[in-house]
Formats: sequence, structure tokens, C-alpha cells
Amino acid sequence: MSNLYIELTNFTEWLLGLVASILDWTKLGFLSDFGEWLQTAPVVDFVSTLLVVAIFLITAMMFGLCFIWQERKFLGRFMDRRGTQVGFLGFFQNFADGIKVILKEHIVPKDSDHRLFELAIFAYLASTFMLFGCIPFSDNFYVINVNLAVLLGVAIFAFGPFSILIGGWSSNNKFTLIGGMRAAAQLIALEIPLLLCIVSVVVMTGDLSFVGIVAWQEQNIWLIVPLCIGALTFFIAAIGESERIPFDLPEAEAELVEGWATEYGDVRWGLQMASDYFRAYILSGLFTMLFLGGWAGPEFIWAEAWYLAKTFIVFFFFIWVRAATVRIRTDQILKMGWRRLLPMAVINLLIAVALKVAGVF
Amino acid sequence: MSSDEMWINMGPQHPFNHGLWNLRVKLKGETITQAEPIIGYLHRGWEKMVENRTYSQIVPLADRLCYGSSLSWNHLYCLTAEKLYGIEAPDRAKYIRVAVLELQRITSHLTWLMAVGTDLGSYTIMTWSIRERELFLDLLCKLSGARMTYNYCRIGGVRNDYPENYERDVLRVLDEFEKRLRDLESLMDENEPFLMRTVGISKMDGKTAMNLGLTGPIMRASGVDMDLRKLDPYEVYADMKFEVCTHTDGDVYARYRVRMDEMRESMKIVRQALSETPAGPIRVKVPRCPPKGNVVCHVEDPRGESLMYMVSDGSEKPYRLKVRSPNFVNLSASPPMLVGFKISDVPAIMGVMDMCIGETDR
Amino acid sequence: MSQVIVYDTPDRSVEDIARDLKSKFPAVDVLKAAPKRLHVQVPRDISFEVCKFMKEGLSFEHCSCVTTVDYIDHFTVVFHISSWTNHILSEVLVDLPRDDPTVDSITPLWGGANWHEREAYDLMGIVFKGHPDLRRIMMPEEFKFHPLRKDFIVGRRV
Amino acid sequence: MRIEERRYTKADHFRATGYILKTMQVTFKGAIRATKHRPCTILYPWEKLLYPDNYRGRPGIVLERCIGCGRCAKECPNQCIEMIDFQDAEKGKVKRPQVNVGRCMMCGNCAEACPTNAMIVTPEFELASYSRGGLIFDPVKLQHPHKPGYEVNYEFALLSEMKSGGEVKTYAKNDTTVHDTIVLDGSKCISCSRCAKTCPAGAIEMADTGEVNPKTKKPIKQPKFDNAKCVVCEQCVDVCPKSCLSVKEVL
Repeated sequence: MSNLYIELTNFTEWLLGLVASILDWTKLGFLSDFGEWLQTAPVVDFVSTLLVVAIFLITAMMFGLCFIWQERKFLGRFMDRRGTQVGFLGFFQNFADGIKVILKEHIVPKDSDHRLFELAIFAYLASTFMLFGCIPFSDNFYVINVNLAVLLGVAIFAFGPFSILIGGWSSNNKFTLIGGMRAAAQLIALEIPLLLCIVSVVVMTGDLSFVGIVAWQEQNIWLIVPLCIGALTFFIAAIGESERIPFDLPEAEAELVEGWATEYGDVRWGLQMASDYFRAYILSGLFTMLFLGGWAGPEFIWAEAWYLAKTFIVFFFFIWVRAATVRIRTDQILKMGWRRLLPMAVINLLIAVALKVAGVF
Repeated sequence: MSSDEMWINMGPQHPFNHGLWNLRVKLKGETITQAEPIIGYLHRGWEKMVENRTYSQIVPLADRLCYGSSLSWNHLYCLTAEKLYGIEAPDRAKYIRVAVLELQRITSHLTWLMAVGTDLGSYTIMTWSIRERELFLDLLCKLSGARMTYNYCRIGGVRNDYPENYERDVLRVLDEFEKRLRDLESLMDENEPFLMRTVGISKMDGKTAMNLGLTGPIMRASGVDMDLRKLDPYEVYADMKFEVCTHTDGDVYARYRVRMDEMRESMKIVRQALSETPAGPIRVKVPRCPPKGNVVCHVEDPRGESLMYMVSDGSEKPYRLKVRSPNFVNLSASPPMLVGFKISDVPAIMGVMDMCIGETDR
Repeated sequence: MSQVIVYDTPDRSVEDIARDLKSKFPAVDVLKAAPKRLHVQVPRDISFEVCKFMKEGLSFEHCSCVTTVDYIDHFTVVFHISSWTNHILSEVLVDLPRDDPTVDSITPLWGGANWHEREAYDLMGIVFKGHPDLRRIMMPEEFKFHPLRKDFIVGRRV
Repeated sequence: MRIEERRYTKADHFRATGYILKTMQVTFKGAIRATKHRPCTILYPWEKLLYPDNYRGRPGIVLERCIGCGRCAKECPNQCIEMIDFQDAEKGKVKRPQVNVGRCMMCGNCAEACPTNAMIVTPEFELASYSRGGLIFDPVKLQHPHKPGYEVNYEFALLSEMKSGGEVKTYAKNDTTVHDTIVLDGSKCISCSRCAKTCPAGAIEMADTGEVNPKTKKPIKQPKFDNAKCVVCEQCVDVCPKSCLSVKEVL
């Protein structure tokens, strides 16, 4: 299978050529010129990129939504119940929910900071959607493949806490404020171990692009074997980053009604909820990419399928942990983040450096 | 109030409070410096209402005091009325009552465990304990015809005898439940996050607990061996062989532990009561109007000491019926339990209290 | 680790305690001294002293309940006070005149009586002197009646 | 080791990362079990729990048995039963219960009080209606196919027999030999025969007392009670203008 970009560039060229020929047929001089301009390289590039992004985003979102379905079904089994039942095997539950939240009224709290309130949620969602772009499905199916893709992804990730904090503050509600503060503190506390784990991977592979990291793992060994401590740390920190039980304190519904998103309604809330799963999808994708060899696998099915299968398996463990534990307190999360996960990540980094220096790989 | 403190209303509509009540907490950061429970949102005027009902009509109303342990309220009302009438239920009825009351205690504790599960964020605990509770609900449904509000005790006995093969069914359920209880326990006891949330939280020593009027599992978790089934035996509890479950830590974990152990003891009592049930009548006919007088009666509810004080003026309706709900007092003692802990501990502390607003507000 | 406080066998009999109470307060009227039950009638002015003596001298460590009954011509406040040590549930009846329903609060002795007294104040209008926080508990603050009194007509629009 | 012996005095935060393995194992076992067998939940609108025959849903009535005594209405704690006028095909205008199911709390006391077992508890529990009127069940709507388990029967003993220490017999609910009796205070009776007219069981008969009214020279009739027919509904007691009837309880 050839590259998505190449395929779509060919398609775009054909499409724009078709448009240009239609314009040419009109025998109007300025339209023919316009048709010629359409066939120039920058326009073709622009249009094909737009198409790539649209296709990629829709595919990734669909798989993100599949995560919600997966969680509903698997969690149901863990709890000895059936999970969602809407439509065939419950596949239509997400769409039913989506239609429901879209039809809801948009409510802004009276004393809130309107502009920030509206802005924060979109900043949060935008950061989530941008993250989609950073994670390739395979070395052929991706949006960007810059050399610093890992750094770009992490930088976008770090944008989340700001929007959460702003959203929590601008809602003018005590619950959202506490939720926002908690979210910010927790995300920052867990981001550093997360980053250190990524750094160790980078040290091992010597590459900052996902394609390079996966290629290295394909040649040598899946990194979960030498960097098992790092993988564990990353996994725990990833659960915390995606605000899932046992680390779902920012929206612990038992004490803070819905955390920082309490005042959000309608489709904003719906997308925020979906965004939690998108982030979980991205984090399990990252885990797959960094430690499980990404799309590497025997070639009897597509590389993308390998990648997705591994991602779903990683997310299964997320669900399993959620089914098994209760949520822990904020201070305990922070202590864990700073006192346990950080040293573990540092040790992992040292192991990676030692392995590299010793020339094992 | 300094500028770094704030009051938070947790309630009356809040995911953590099971029922309709309000917990106002003053926070400094995330630490609680002051707490004030506010109740009355579900006040139905039960005590006034029963003054306009005949004695036999109050029996199903007593169920409605608490949906979680309706049978123990029902039984307490019947026991109090029997004392007022100066009669005693037949022996068989007493044994049936004890067996059913203990089944109800297990049901109530499982409902409580469900609430604890949701409060602490583990929905597995919730669904599993609901599933186990279903076994007992089916048993009680088979016996009394209803799943929650049984209306089973009668003044002077019980409504009906055991259905066919009931003893066999109960023993089967108990055997099955014993196995499942072990699984259920490992969800909490072997679960480090659960221990992190519960151990050392809201410690209370026995003397303080006694002064605050706490009763029931919370009191026993503080190391006070107080159980009215032993101290002031009613029905045939004096003949039953069981231990009072206590714990000395006095924290949330101890309170959880006491209830789990109590379920095991309850199973013991059920087995004994079933095997020793004598033959005989199950109900005596009682007169319509009791003699004049007043009577007090207290029993060990799943939540603690519940007491009824009944005054009769010789008519067919009670003159005054006062209900002492264990939760009412336990809730009034919650501020000292909460102060100094984090807002995240509120669900843990209040969750193990087994809140039931129906009986608190009456 | 603290030890479990065990209440095995009662230390003293009910008659014993009734005698003690009677000798200390001659005004106290012992109505009934059945096994595990002690019913006493106490004049209003010494109710607090009696309760204090019961707590400190007779080891009644638990306040079960505070009830009020409206007998039309007078109110009766009933303190149910238990002694786990002696396995006794005692009933202390205090009669109050209807025009001045005031009695000493026992909340300073047993913290558990706090909400019971608030409830009695709310629903029956009994004023407990010395209560730390005597407010309405069930009814809203602006409610003007005491609904458990017999002269409160059920169904009246308030 | 008993579990309560274990002491968790120091919560070790590191253990939180590793020590949920046992719980994970237990939940996984549960998931396997739920997949192998069926999950314990049921698909409600299609599947329903099997209820025993004595399940207490809404009250129902067997109209042929009802005599209109009104004991159900008296016993109902929520006062949701009302005796309404009903045109019966055979008996003409009679009183029959109408139940406001919206108020009913399914306690089954009406069926327990019914002396003829006409009032039954049915296992019907899906009672939602679009209007309040739809929740008011008139006698015709209240009818329900009858099964023996729907009746509420109980057996009771007599207090006097239990106290005497002799043989304790148990009596069925509507055993006419031991139920309460209506007593007449003949000195007050004015022979209005309202009680006989109102008696739903036809247990009262105006019988000659053998005396003659000195003014009208007509024989004085007073009610005579047939205990085998009486159901102790006390309608006669309620209707008596001179309150000369009273209930004598058998204990």
C-alpha cells in the first residue's frame, strides 16, 4: 500500500484536472487561467493536505468513539452486566448520545466570564484534535511526519491543563474551580514522568519521529522488554493523564459533581466527554508506538490493523484497571506522581542510557 | 471567614449524598475546617401522620421509614406495639422474625456496600454487591411478596409462614453468598487504593463516639462492644450464638470491616434460627385498642440503635409515636468526623455511615 | 492500640440504681423499675442535676433519645438514657407546663442529644436552656408553627 | 489469619501501583464468568423477572365474591380505596371498591382484610399511565384473572388459648367461629332496622323480641345477628343512629 499523501495527491491532481478541463470547456479566458492555476503544485498540495487531514481525523475519531463502545461493553462484563444495548451490539449508543447532546440548549452561567468560558472548552477540544494529527497509524497513513513529531505531540499535550484551569475558573463555580485546580496539578505532576519515559525511548532509538521509533523497534526489539519499568510508569501516568479511575479526581463525581466541566452543557460537554476518550486513545496509541512496536507485525494484515489492535489491547488494560480499583485522593496522586513515578522514570532513563552506552542495541 | 476559605454546599442535589440532604463544608484549600449537615428536605411528618392511622395501618407505613432496611423498622414497630398491648408473639414467629431480620441486615449491608462502591468510584463493587443483594431480595420476595417494603411483621406475629422448601432455598443462598462474599471482600481488602482511601481516615475513639451518641457498626468500629442484640436481647436473640463484631481502629476502614464481619455473623444467626424454629402458630389475634400507657422499645437496626416510644390513650390510634433513627444521631455526629480531612474524604466518611434520609427526616 | 470496651455482665441491678437515685434526689419519683428498664419522674428544676448524676455517678453513658409528648394540659419531655455498663434503658420524664415549655438541655452532658433537642424545639416548641445551637431542623427557618402539637390542625394551609 | 487482624496503619503509596493485581485477577474472573454464563442483568422490556405467586403488585378484585363490606377501604393506610355505587347485573345497585392505584403502596392490607377473599393482590406492576385518571381503577377495571396464590390468607391463634397453656389451635382468616361479634344494647335500640338494610352479608334479621310497643300495639323488632354470615365489617355499627351496637372482640 502506497503512502496516503501520494495516493491523495494523485487523486487531487485528477480531480483538479477534471475541474480545470470543465473550466477550459467554457472557452472563457479567465476561467481557463483559473483552471491552470488550480493545477499548480501549491494548490494541489494544499487541497490534498486538507483531504488527508479530513480523512485522518474522521478515521481517528471513529476509532476514538469505538473506545467508548469498548469501555461500555468490557466494563459491563467486568461488572457482570451487559453494557450498552442500543442498536447492533450497542454500536449506536454513541450516535444516540451525540444526537442527544447536539439537541441540548447551550447554557452559559450568568456570572461566568463569558468569553473565557466559551474559549476554554474549544481550546481543550482543539488541543485534543491536534493531537490526533501527531499520531500516525502507520508509516503510510499519517498527517505529519516531521522529525520532531514526538516533541510536537507532547507540547500540544501540555496545553490541556491551561484550558482546563481557565474553563474551571471562568465557570464561576466552586466545584469547577477545585476541579480545574486539581486537573492542572495532576496533569503537571504526571506529565513529567510521562516525558521522561518518552525521553528514554528517544535515547534508545535516537529518533524523534514516530516512524523512526517504530522502525528502530522493528529492527531491534520492542522497547517494552528493555524498558519495562518505563512502560509501567508510562502506563500509570497515561491513566492519570487521561483522567480515568483511579486518577479521575478532576471530575470525581462523588465529591465534585462533574469536576471542571460541571457548568458545560450541550455539545460542548458531549465533546468534552468524548475528548476524554480521544485522549485515552491517543495515550494508548502513544504507548503502542513507544513500547509495543507501533504498527510492526507479521504482514498478513495491514500495518494499520496491527497498530489499532495493539491500541485496543492497551485500552483494554485501562478498562481493566478501572474495573478493579477505586479512585484515590488528589494528594495521594500528587505524592505518587512526584515521589514514586518520577524516580521510576529517572531510573528508567538511566537504564536506557546505560543500555545505549554499553552498546547493547 | 478569611479569604482563603470557602463554604461549599454539597447537596441537596449532589452525587455523593444518597438521599436528600445538604452537607455544608468550609474548605481551606481542600481541607475541611468546619462542617454542618442540614436535613429536613425529606421530612414527611411521619410522626404526625401515624397519629391519624390505626395501629394495623401503621405497619406498612413503618416500612417506608427506610427502604434499605424496611423490615427492621417494621419489626420494631410491631415489637413496640406488642409491648404496648402486653402480648408476646408466638415462639415460631419469633424465630422467623430473627431469621428474616438477619436476612434483612445482610441486604441492608449490601446496599450500604453498593453506596460505598459508588462513592469511592468503583462501580464493580456496586454492581457486584447489588448482584449479591438480589439473591436475598428474591428470598424475601418469596417470603413476603415484595422486594423492598416487605410489610411482613404483624402486631402479634408475622404475616405468613415460610413457603415450601424455604429453608432449603435460604441455606443454598447462604452457601453461595459465602463464596461470593470472599470475592467481594478481595475487591476491597486486597485493593491498595481502597486502603489508601479508608485507613486512618476519620479516626474516632470509643469515648468520643459514645458521647456523640453513635451506635451500631460505627460505634463498634471505635472499639465499643455495644450491640443491643446482646445488651438488651429482644425476640430470641438471647438464644442465638453469635459474636459482636468490633474493631479498635475507629477509622473508615474499621467501619467497613465491622459491617463485612457482621454479614458473616448474620449468616450464622440465620442458619441457627432456621434449624431451631419450633412448630406452632405464627400469629395471635390482637385487640384493636391497646390499654392506656406508654412504652419504649429499642432494637439493633443494621445502622445502630433504633428506638420507638409509643404513647397510647386507649383509642385505636396511637397518641404519640416517636422514632429515634440511628442515622439521625450518627449524622449529627458527622462534623467532628469530617473536620481536618480532605474534601475527597467526604464520600468515604459519609459513605460508610450508610445514610438513609428516609429514616433521618421521617 | 486501644482495647475493646466490653459490656459483659451488668455491674449493678436496676433496684440498686433506683435506690441511689432516690437517696440522692428525694424529689425523684421512681415509677417503675423493671429488669433492664427504669422509669423515673423528675421535677423540672432538678432535671439537669439528675441527668448529671446519672451520667457521672451511675454510669449512664448514652443518650438514646429525647421525646416530647403533648398531653394538651402539659408537655412531657422524655429523656431515654441508656447505660451499657448496667444494661439499662432509663426513661426520665419531665413535666412542663404548657405556657412555659422550658427545660434544661442535656446536650452539655451527652452530645448525642443535640439534634433530638433541636427536633423537639422545631416540632413541639420546647425550649432547651443551654443548648448550643437551638434552631429549627426539619422545618424551614421561617415556619411559624410547631406541627407535632395537638392543636396544629393537619391539612391547614400555612 | 482472620482478615480483621490485618493492620494497615501506614498507607504505602508505592503499593498502590502494584497491589491491585489481586483485584484485577478477581475482576477478570468475574468477567470470564459473566461471558461464559449470562450476565446477571436481564433485558427488561423483553425479559422479566419471575415473580412468585404471592408477589404484591396492584390490588385486584374477583367481583363474584365481593359483597361490598368495605373492610378494604377501612383498612387501607393510604385511603386509596373508595366504595362506589356499582350496577351489578344480578344484584342491582351495590357498593364495590374503586382503587386509586396512584396512591396505592401495594401493601396488600386490603386483601388481608377481605373476609371473602374477593380482594386479591395481583403480580401486575407495570401501572404507568399518561393521565391520573388512568390510575383510578374502577371495579370492572380492577378485575384480574384469579389464581389461588393471589389471595392473602393467614392463620392465627387466640391469645386466651395461648395464655391458658392448653392446646393452641390455629384458625383460618375468615373462620366464623372465632371472629368478633356485634353486640346489641337492646335498651337503646329504636328498631329502625337500618342495620339490617345496610348489612352487606345479610346477616342481620329483624326479629321479634316478644314485647309489644305500648303505644302502637305493634311487636317490637330488634336486630338478630347470624354469626356464620357476619363478616364484622361494622357498617351496622357505623350506621346505627343511637349507637347501640358495639363490637365484642374474641381474643
